[in-house]
Amino acid sequence: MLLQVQDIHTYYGLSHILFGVSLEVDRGECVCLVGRNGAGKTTTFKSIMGLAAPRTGAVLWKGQPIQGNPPFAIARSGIGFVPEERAIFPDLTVWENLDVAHKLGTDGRSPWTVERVYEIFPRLEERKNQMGGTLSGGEQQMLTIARTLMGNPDLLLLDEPSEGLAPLIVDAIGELVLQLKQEDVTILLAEQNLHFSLAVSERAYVIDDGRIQFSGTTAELEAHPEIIQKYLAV
Amino acid sequence: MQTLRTIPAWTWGLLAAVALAGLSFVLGEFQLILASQMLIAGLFAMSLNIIMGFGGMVHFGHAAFYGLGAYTVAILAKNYNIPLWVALPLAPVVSAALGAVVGWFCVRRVRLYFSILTLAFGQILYVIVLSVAADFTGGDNGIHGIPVPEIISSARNYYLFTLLIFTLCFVALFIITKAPFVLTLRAIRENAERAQFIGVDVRRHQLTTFIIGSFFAGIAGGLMAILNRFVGPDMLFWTTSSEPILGSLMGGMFSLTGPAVGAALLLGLHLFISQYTEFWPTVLGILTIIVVLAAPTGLVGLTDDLPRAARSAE
Amino acid sequence: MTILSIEHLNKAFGGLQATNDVSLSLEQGELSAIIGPNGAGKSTLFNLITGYHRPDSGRVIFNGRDLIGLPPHEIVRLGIGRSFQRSNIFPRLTVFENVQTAVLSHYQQSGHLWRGTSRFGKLNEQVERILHSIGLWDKRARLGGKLALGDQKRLEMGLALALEPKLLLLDEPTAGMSSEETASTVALVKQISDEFKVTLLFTEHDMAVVFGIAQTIHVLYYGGIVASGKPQEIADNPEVQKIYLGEKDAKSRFRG
Amino acid sequence: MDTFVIQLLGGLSKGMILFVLASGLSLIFGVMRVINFAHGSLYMLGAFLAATVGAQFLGMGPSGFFLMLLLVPLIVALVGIVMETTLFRRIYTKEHLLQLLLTYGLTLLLSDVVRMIWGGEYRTLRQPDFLRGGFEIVGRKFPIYGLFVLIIGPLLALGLWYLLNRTRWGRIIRAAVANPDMVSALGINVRLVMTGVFALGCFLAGLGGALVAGQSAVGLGMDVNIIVEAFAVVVVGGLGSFGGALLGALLIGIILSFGILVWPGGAQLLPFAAMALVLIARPWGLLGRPER
Repeated sequence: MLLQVQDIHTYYGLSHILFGVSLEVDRGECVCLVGRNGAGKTTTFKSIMGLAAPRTGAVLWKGQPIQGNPPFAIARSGIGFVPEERAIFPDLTVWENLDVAHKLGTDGRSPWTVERVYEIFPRLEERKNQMGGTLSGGEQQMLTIARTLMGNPDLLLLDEPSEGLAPLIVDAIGELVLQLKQEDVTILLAEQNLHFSLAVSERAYVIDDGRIQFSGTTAELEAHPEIIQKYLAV
Repeated sequence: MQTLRTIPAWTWGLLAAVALAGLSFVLGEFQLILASQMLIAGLFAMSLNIIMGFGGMVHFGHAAFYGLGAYTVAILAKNYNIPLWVALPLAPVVSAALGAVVGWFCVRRVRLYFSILTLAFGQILYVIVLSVAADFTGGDNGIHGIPVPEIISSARNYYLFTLLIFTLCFVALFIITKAPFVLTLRAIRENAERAQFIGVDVRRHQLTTFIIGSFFAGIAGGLMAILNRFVGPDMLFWTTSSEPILGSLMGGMFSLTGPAVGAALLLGLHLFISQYTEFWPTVLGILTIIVVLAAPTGLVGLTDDLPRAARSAE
Repeated sequence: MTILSIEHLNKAFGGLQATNDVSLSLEQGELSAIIGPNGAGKSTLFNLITGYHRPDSGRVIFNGRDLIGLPPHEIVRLGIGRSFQRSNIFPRLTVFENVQTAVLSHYQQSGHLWRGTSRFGKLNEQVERILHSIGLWDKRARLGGKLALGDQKRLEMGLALALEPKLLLLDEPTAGMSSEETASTVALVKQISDEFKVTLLFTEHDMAVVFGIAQTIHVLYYGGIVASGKPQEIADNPEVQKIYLGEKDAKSRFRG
Repeated sequence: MDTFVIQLLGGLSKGMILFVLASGLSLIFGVMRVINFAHGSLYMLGAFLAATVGAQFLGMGPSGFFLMLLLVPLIVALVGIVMETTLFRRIYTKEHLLQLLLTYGLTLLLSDVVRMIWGGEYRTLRQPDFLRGGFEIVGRKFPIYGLFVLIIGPLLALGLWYLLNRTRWGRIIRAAVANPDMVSALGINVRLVMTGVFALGCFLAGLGGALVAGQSAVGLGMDVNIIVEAFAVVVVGGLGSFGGALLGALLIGIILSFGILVWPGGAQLLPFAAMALVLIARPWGLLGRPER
């Protein structure tokens, strides 16, 4: 297993957010973590990433415990995080945003370069000298993903890439995720948008109230409409 | 059974005032002067804390308004022979008037900028007193020999006089802290943006706070001028602001009495330590750093008691 | 009768046209929603109406009065209340004090220097009424910042109600809520519109909430209004379906 | 005309010292969101170090002087690193009130420590031979040292600009200004960046002090005077803006220089008058951005 999250409990100050979340991602997989707003998806990602360290439980990365490590060390060990709030650097140009994020992969190689990223995101090349803050929502989302790729991660944590985007852009982002899968990027995806998640991933975890309520293949999830109704319907 | 908590606050206040007055018959002359200084330091700290504790505006130039009060008394009484009974009441008026001018600029900016501006404007007033207006203020030498009326010239009488003024100021400030003004001020401290959207004119409210704080600082300064019969430009210097700041920090910034007690204790410590070393600022600096780092979740923890205290006072 | 009319409103931040020639009007007592993807300019529009930002051009007329250039606190006093997407309260004031501050402000008593807050009998009764109607009376002595998220948003609405607004702007009242909390918030919104007779304008992501309670829906897309109309019209509007809802989705949501 | 030129040069030279100081203040504020009140104390520390320890190097000629200009700021930067790692690091996430009070406490402490070590008397640093004396311009004499400062300033500004805008380290700093958490999640050790930025800021404060030691008397109280002027600079120029620090510093320097001619007694007040004017017209400073 590439990533194993084992029974983590995470708090923000006094509030208990995650109640024993466990999940696994293997190399080459695309796994989704679906749930409503506030179900604990982002907190799970932040726990993995060290931005909100779990109080108990373990996060194993390539078999080694990484919980409690600082975020930069976790990133250097090969996990790339794409936050939902699209935290691009608004006063840096598109190119600078990408350059800041550049680092070698854990194998010392760098398959992702600015040129490769521009190939996949031609829009970004067109705007390479524009300040990040002046991009549209969809472009900012692309830049966030592209920026994380520049770190040559072994695993991509994608937090709600479709959130708040118009359907046309969501489709484009979906295409992009499929394309990344073909590039052998391992992906853990957090989503509210079930259709989007099912279209791109093989396995799914359903999270609600900080607990994993279901895990299985996407086909199994689709075969359980009552679960979808209970935890995911709006 | 009546517990301590249900006894109304004013009863405690009355007891404290009587006890403090009673002290005047016990203490010697030196202690009475020290006690007067402590009361003045307490009043100065309370005047700052209205702005810094309740208002959340970190004010680094408060000494200027304290000094202005002192100079007002000194200049009027010494240079123009105006009776003290007229000069002293004018001290807070002058401080408040200049507080209005300086405050008007300072409240235009929040947080860090506010602090920067108060320090800068405080230093301007210091420079004015030190050099620009040296003809009136005596420049570096200050003003010596302020005439004091017979009735308050003894240490005991002056202590009682100071206690009377202190008590009046305390009662006034106590009333203000229970009134909508300070409730709204606390709301602004918590969330100025939201306060706007419930219809509060935030800047005007903060400016009023600044003026009130300057007013009471002026009284403290005036009292100090009479006690020492001397004023010097150091009273306006920014390091003079540091003792009420640390006093408030030590005593608890979200209460009325805390800063007064903290500042009074700090003054005692100052005098005590000065017997051994001339490096009091070092002690003050280290103490400030310790208090800041020791405050566990910032000073937030201390506020949790406030609502309870407020309820018990109702 | 039209209570609010927005005419050709424009606002750009840097190169980004956040509000693009927006015009819309609200009738007295109407319950309307603004929908649109994140970044479509919903919050900016609220900020423009309430004077937090100043538009580059255009007019906002409220009860016959042009609001442009007025500071937020004066706009509030004219009768526009607002609640925020992230709960935006006074964390270290008790629940009671939170609402009390707003009520005192509404009755122009914020600057009162000598009368104790406990001695404003009539106004405190008003605070009590509001706390009852938002269901927080039992939690009145708790610090606002220590409430659960759902309760904070109720308190948030309580602050807005304390101003007895003629128009109330709610920014995503159910964002981040569980389904139960959402249901009770929807009930609260309905109750408010009945009980307090205010005109309501809200933004929302949750289409069930939008189609469940709104009488009129405005669709905002890249800063501009794409469509305005009754829920059925919006659901059937081909352009809206294309850019936002997705054809199938919209119909099933509307039926649901 | 000749008076005008001389005063202008003098003002620009004064402005350059202010710029060195204000840019450090602004840089630290930009990344850490902390206003370091102790910045002026570090400047004073630099000046005292230059006037005492640094004086030993002057025997070595020009190279000794430049060595001193490097070493003194380095020592000050070291003090800064100690302060950052032991104290500042604990308060970045706390309320601004505590941050201000901490740096305030440090100011009290540092100025007293300087008094403890060097006492209250005024000192001067003998100017190195190659910078002593004056040269003639528009028929008047202008000190060579002033010209030297006038040259160092723009070079430093250019260097800092290059560092921030044309190097990867600079890009990381600017990214950290926007969102330190995200920078960390990209695999960059933000703590190290912060310590580095803090050290650079302190280096600049020390450099300002070392430069000024060759120009005017070094004594207690210079910390407060300079920090208040530096505050006027950042208020006029806009806090966190590099260009603002430069513009503000030059403006304040020139105002001070001409103020002496117009109103000798009150020249010190003029920068604050400028500050007040800016506050009325543009509360966020000439090149700053309104807070939102």
